Amino acid sequence: MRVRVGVSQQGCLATLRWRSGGNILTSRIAPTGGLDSIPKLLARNAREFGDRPASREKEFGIWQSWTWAEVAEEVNALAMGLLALGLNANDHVAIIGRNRPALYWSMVSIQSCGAVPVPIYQDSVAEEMAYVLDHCSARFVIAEDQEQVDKVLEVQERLPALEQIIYYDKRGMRKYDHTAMNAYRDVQEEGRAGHYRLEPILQERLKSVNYDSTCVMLYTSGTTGRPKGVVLSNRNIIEASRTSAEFDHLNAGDSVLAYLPMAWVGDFIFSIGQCYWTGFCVSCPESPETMQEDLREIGPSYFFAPPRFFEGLLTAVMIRMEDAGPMKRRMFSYFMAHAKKVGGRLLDGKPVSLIDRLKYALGNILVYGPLRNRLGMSRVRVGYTAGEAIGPEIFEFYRSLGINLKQLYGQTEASVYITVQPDGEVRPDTVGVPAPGVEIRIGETGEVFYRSAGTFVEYYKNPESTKSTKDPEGWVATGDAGFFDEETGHLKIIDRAKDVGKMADGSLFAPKYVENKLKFYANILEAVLFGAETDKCTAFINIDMSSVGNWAERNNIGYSSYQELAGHPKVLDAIQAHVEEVNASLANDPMLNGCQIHRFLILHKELDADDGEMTRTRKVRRRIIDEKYADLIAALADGSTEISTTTEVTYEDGRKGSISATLEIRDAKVFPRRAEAA
Amino acid sequence: MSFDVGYTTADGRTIGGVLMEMKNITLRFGGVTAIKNISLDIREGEIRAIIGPNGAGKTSMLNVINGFYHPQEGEIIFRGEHRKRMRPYQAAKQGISRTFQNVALFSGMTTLDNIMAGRQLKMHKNFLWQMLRYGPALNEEIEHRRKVEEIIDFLEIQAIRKTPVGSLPYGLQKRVELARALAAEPSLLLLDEPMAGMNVEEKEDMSRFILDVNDEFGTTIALIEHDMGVVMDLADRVVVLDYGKKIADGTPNEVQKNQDVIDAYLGVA
Amino acid sequence: MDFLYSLFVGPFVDMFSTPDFLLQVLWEGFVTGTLYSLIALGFVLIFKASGVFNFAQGIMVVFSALTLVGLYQAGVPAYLALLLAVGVMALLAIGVERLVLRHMVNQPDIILFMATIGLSYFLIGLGEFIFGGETKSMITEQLGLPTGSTTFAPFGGVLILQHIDIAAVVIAAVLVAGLAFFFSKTRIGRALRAVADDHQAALSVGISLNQIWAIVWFAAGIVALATGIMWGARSDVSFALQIVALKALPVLILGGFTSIPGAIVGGLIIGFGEKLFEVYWGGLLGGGVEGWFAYVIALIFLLFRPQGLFGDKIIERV
Amino acid sequence: MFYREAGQYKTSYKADSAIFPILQDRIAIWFYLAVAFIAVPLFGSEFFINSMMIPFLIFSLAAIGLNILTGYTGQISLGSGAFMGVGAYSTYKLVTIFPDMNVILAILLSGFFAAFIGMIFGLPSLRIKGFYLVVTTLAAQFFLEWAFIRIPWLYNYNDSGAIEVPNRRVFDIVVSGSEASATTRYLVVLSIVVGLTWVASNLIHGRIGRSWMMIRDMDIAAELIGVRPLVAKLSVFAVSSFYCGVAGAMMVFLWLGAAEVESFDVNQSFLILFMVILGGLGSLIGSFMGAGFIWMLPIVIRAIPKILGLDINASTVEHINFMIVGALILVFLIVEPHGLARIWAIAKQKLRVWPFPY
Repeated sequence: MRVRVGVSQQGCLATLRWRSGGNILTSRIAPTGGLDSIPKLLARNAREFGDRPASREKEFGIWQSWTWAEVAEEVNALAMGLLALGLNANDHVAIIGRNRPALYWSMVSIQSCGAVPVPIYQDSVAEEMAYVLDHCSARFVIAEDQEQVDKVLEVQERLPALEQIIYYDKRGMRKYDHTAMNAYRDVQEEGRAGHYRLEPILQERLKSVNYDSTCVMLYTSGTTGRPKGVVLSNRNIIEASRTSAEFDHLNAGDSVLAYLPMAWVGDFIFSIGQCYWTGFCVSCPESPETMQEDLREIGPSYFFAPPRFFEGLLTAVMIRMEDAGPMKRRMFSYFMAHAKKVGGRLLDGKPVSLIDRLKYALGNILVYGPLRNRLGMSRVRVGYTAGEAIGPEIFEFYRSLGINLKQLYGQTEASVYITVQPDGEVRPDTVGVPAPGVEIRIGETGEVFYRSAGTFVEYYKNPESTKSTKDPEGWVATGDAGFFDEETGHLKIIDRAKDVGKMADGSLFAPKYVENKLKFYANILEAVLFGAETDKCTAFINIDMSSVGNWAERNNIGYSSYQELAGHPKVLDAIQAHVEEVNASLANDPMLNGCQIHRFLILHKELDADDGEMTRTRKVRRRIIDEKYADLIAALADGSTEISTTTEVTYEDGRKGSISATLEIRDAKVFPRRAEAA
Repeated sequence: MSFDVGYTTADGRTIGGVLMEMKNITLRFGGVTAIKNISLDIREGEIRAIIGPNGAGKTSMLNVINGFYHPQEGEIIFRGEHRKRMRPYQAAKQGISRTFQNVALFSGMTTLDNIMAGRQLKMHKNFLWQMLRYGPALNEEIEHRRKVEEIIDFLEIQAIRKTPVGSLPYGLQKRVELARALAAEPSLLLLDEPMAGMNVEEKEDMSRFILDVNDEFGTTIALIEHDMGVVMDLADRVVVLDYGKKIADGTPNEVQKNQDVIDAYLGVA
Repeated sequence: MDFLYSLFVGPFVDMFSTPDFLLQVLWEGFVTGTLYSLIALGFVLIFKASGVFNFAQGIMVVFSALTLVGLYQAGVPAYLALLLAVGVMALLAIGVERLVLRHMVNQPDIILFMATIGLSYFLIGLGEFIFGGETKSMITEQLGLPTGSTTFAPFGGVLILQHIDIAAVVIAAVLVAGLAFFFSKTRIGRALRAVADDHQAALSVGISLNQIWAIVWFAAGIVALATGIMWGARSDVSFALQIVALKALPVLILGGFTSIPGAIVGGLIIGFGEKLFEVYWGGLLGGGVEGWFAYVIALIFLLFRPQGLFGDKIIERV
Repeated sequence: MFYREAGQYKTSYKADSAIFPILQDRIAIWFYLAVAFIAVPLFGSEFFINSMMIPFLIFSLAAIGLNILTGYTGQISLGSGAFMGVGAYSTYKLVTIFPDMNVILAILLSGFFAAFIGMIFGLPSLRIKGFYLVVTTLAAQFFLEWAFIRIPWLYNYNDSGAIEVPNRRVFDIVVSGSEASATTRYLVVLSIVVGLTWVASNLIHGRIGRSWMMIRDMDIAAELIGVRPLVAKLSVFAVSSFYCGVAGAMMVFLWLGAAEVESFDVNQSFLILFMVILGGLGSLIGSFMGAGFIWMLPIVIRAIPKILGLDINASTVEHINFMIVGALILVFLIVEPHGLARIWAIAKQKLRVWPFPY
């Protein structure tokens, strides 16, 4: 079954236009003007936007700025300096550090020399760093400061290929042995001084850099096994950047804040790909701690953040508003309620009554505008979140304020873009339509496959993995299971493909998808879904003590422990309502309506890493749960309304004990499967 | 003990010749003698500690060095020049700057202004330009701001740049005070109990900064400190005072073994 | 030449050619000086116990006198009015402590000083609002104070001593003696001295700072009332007196802020000096030098001995 | 709430250390200036201009002068009234000795006389501080008051002992004396006050202003850093007295038209000190607020009974005014020692963080 789904108009057109271009991987010629590499884009920008700012960095109290012409000079100086140090074509050069303009420039310098930049996560421990440096046989390392240099030196003897360390920040570096170590600026000076000799060599090297030469190599963090080096060509990066920039109408007037790890593909696309393609300005914060403040100062027009960032920000907003006076609080909640009603619709350009518009305009003066300002998002024209599912409440909060937050779905191997939400078609529960130039098909197992101009070249020194991920026709397996929503034509991601099972009747069983839906409710901390290979789904619920406890206090419900609160009938009622809402929404889902929760119970204890029920990163250990709570799972399946159980627990001081409880099992309302009816 | 042309420290730094020499200094207030016939030298590039119990005359010693007190007897030779009775601002002009036991920041000003204040002596543009805050005066202001920002960066106090210092926690105030003293680009930096009242973590930070200052700028540092552990880690040479008299002078190791010191100070500490 | 003569020789010739007039001038200076001393005394009381530089002390003099006369004019018998005026000063002391001082603990001295200027303004406004702004005469006779004068004839000349002046000097002496007794012999007095030396120590004795403040302000109020009666009897009662009262400040500079003997000696020096200077040298400068003589003396004095006659040398520490 | 600072980032130290770094503040300042220079002369009544705006501006300037000394350098003075007098009398002498002299120039020149006298009386500040200094400034006050009465040369031996302002033209427009229109005088006063405020702000934000504040906050540390007390203190006395002097000269020449020594007595000094305290020590904007407040208060107090239809005599109003001012000083010192300027700053901060409480 090979289904290509591209229902939305835009997605359809994009795909069609793309297909008329012929074979994806080979026949596409470079875009206009021979702009077939990042160094060439730099040359164009220096020519056309010479006086416009290209990079900014908050340093020494102000936003130090460099124009495109200056950036070109810096990049070339470093490139020549690297040549003087003996950098060969096709060498790998690792870059380690936080977001700083000079480090971004160095990636372009490296490519100009025909070598390959390999940005590395700056928070990796020396061990991980050693693996990556060794795997790509990096000859040169460009490190930001003493801390990173120390990490490299720590594993130096395991890296026979390593020859030179170049550091940017001179602080504390004076007493180091400098026989194989140079300061970034000194290298640049070397390059400038040797300008007459080195310039021709650089020009020669630049000639060999083309659409199919490697632009960057990025190591995927990889949940299993060793990291893999994803080789991305100029074609991948430039095509992905070009189409996405056109999709969101990005231009030289935009501005972004680069604060996400440089080794992450998204940052490379935003801060180098799209930046060099469109010529917009990239600003780097003073330090990770001042990011919020710097965000507010810069006020970017194009912004990206993972869901946890938006979640944290929303919590901070709510906490601060708690301290406001009663009048202000009332005003805030009044206008936020109104925004919830019409804000999203206004943003989508849907009809809204005049009165509501006026009320929203007033709210914009009193609340939304100032709030956007305080969050540093007054000028955000396009905002994205991706990586994991975002809670609909959180997502809609930002949209109702008038911030055009959207979702996208992507991978390193795709040069980010697989699907993306077009303006006016934004939903909290989908990841959008195929990005321009991307073809998508859903495999028999529900796994999502794609191919596009952004599809990676190969995994470095790992032909096996390359082969198993990318087939000869260029289709890449994402490892994620998903389906296209028939109504909207948007892709919905369910879970990792290997975690998705089948119900007895053959319909999909996607526990994580359903659990996430439950966890979006503030009252629910954890949920565990059961039902693979059976005919009815059931669930364990952990309530969120802070949220439910708060609710209990406000409603004068006394309790002394988690267990007592969890067993309270009113709490059960509230949770049941949540479960039923989830069921209702699942019922609308043709693929997943089999996962509706028929029966549930609220666990008498919180799932705990100390008891081995979760990993330290708070992921549920399904196997352990299956064993430990077999009696409860059985009771959920057999239709009993009550179950008494005893569970062993580990206290914080390491002592063991046990708790017993009688748990009420509730039946939740399930809804007719709409797709079946159709 | 005396060195003619410097020495090499345990961690391999080369210490230069004598920067400041005090010979037979005696200081009296009315009938009280605060310092009795003390001689001591400070060498270029070294970290020199002055220790002793309360009331031993340590702070008076610093006050003599930077011209705040005028000793009745003895002479002071700074950079080979015999120093006459001088006012504190003249000492500042010669490149001596200091911090204080009880933080003496300008509490109504921001961190930035406090550190800018440290560059007072390096700014010269006249009243007329200052009135217009234009041209040379503004350029001078900007040029010095740039230098001050380097110090802010060095001491990692970016986040409090525009905070009035009065509202800062004590540890940070001490750091700002160090920044202000550094802003003068001193050739001799006097630190009066730089770590008093700090917690362990703050002490570690401050120690690191002091070492970094000495290392990066080659600044000669004379410091008073109570925490013996800190002194032993930081100082190249230590002088021990007791009741206004010098009872020992030497490397930390030598001083630690000195019986007089053990009796007077270490024993009770 | 003439000028030098009239500066250095003339005045002394005048003095010794009419010694009776010199005595008269000295007496005037002595009485004025006594009154300056009394104002300064009220000031020292407050400064010693609370560290407040009470600019309003001069105004309190006028305010208390105005209250006394105002009450009498409203039909209250003289002695009852005196008693009520004492009560008003007590209320004022409690009010100042409750409404002002209590809320200004730990404020810089200079802020407290400015507060007392504010207090001055308030008292002026209040006094005039209640009793009217016009000049009043002191109820000297009604209070049983002596009037009239006695004439002596020393050196064959004339020396006239007003009885009220004599009374003023006596009352001043009694007040000073009384205060000295109060401070050295009574429990509260000793507590006050303890406060002056060490606030913590006073607290540990079990005396509340607030009470002490109220007491010293009250004591200063009594001194102010006495001064006001005397001064009012010699001239009139109006707020124009405040300018004269301000002269307590130079007196304090001479005597030191914390010394009671200093206040007395300083007052007398200013009193004598001012009269002598005005009478014998004033003509040279066109007269009216009494207005600034005290200040200029204080200024010159400050340049040479900033700690005052009886203060200790200040050693600055860092 | 009206502040939208996102996106207002500084790429140079010049922009970062601007007096008004926030765009909205710059807009507001230009707006106020436009109102003052255009709207007030066009629409303001004679009474409003002559009895409210002109004295408000003049007192603001005097308050700035005292604020530089007291608020920025911590040297308290009760002699500002007398220094205003120095300005007034020296302008009078200048325009009578040089009848052709531009009166505006004379006013500014007289500021230098005041500065000189101020420096002389500032000399004791090198050795003494705090309350002691108060006494020396009082010495200046009483000595100068005496001089204004007893040196007849200063008032050209007039029988009245008062100085009277002759009509003087600048560029053919009468700017001083009885023939000068209120609007003309207002515009001259406004220009001088705006110009000198700008200069004061420049001084305060630069090296010299910092040296003053260093003396204020910690004089010993200041000296150990390299501030020469002599230079810093004498310069601040000179600048402060210059401002008071110019204010005094304008008071007589561009507002009252004639003056006697009472205009410069110790009560005037108190009044200006109150403006500084209420407005806010160490704030230029506060000086304007304080001057406006203290000057407008009696006008308001006088107006209220009229509005209520009550008949209260003038002296009672005066007494009430005294009480209110005195009580306000106390309230402010207790509740907000930094005066109206701090209240304004807090309100502004609230607007900046809106809708958050902090």
